[in-house]
Amino acid sequence: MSEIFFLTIIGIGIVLCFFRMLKGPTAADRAVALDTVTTVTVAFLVILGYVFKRYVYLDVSLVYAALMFVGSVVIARFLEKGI
Amino acid sequence: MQIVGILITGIGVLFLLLGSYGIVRLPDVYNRLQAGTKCTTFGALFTIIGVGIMEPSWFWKTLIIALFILLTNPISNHALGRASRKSGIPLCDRSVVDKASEFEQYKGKV
Amino acid sequence: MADPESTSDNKLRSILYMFLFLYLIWLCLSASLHYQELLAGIFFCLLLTIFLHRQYYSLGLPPLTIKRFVFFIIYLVVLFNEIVRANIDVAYRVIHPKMPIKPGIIVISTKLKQDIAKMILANSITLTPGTFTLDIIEDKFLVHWINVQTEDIEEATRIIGEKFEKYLRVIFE
Amino acid sequence: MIIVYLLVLLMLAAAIAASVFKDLLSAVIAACLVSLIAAILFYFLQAPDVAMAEASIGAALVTAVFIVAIKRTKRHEE
Repeated sequence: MSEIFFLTIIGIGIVLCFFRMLKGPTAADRAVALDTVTTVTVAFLVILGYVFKRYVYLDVSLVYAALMFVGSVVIARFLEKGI
Repeated sequence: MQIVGILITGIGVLFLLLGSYGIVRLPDVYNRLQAGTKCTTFGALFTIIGVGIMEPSWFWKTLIIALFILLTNPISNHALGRASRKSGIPLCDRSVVDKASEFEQYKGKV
Repeated sequence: MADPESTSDNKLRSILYMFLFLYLIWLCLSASLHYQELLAGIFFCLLLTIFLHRQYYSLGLPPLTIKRFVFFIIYLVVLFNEIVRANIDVAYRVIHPKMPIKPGIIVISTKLKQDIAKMILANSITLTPGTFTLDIIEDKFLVHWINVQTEDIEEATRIIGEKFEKYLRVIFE
Repeated sequence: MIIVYLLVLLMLAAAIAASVFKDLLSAVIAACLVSLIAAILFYFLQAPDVAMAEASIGAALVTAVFIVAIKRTKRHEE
């Protein structure tokens, strides 16, 4: 029962991040929103794996947590005019 | 054990929501980085460890996920902050002090 | 970096550290104590260590003693305590209707010499909400602070960096 | 179940935003979010292997390739 409650709260958080991504005046604001929404998504996937009761599903969030910062770093390098 | 896990997960979820709310509310890029990538680091850490406590056979793998988040999140935070300073985004008008120009002179001295 | 110690000693130490770190991650990932998994872990960790230890060789890690290990554990506890306490502070600032923030960019200095110690200090400052590191030149850090209490370099160093730096100085020197 | 409809709506919003933005960097960020939501939807449909591939390719690799392409041309669309 409580898992549904948690999932709803995290869903509201994802919607708020999307609002900043659509509105954000500069590209840096949008990149910050992307970085936040990936971290929130990792927590979302772990709770979802607990709802489905499958141990294998944790691998997806493991891959997310290890790889998603690459996108943020590449965008940051481009903003810095370096790549 | 179940109740402790639910409590810790609840604290983490609350901080995730607060971090997302801070993204919408705070005035400029640097303050959004403060709320957005650190309240969420803390919240995700607590959420994942809480799920590990609720299901004790998952504990070690959730520990590894939490370790990865703890290691990679400061790096992307630092990269985004440095990039937005180099690309010339100004501070908001409520700021008190800006010592970035004073910082640049250390580069020549060393 | 000119090293006073003999280089073969340093090389052996970097191999040992990297092997232990990889093997801990393997143990947590497999989460079983069956002998076949343990043997496969030793094999793959040795293979990775032999191919990759050159990048870790230049970090210049100090030798492992009991005192350093105990201080490292204390450092982790202090870091966790700071994260929890300061996170509640930032959450209070976000949900307060008037938003009592006073942001600004300041400079702090450090006495640490090694690159890896400076990296750990910068990441600790970033993880403590309210402050994050923007840039590093030699021994000066550029820090964004959400609630500026002082503009002086020494005063800001005492407030932000000192609580981590006194442990890191014991660990790395 | 309602959360799936919410995610589909968010995915549509991100896809429309990716085609509307004039700043190409923002468009790349929106496209990255589309693949992120797609990974969550695959997860809901009980296909964790597809979700893993979508996560690693769509989020990290495609972003890097698009950024290199923008670097070779211009950032703002006329």
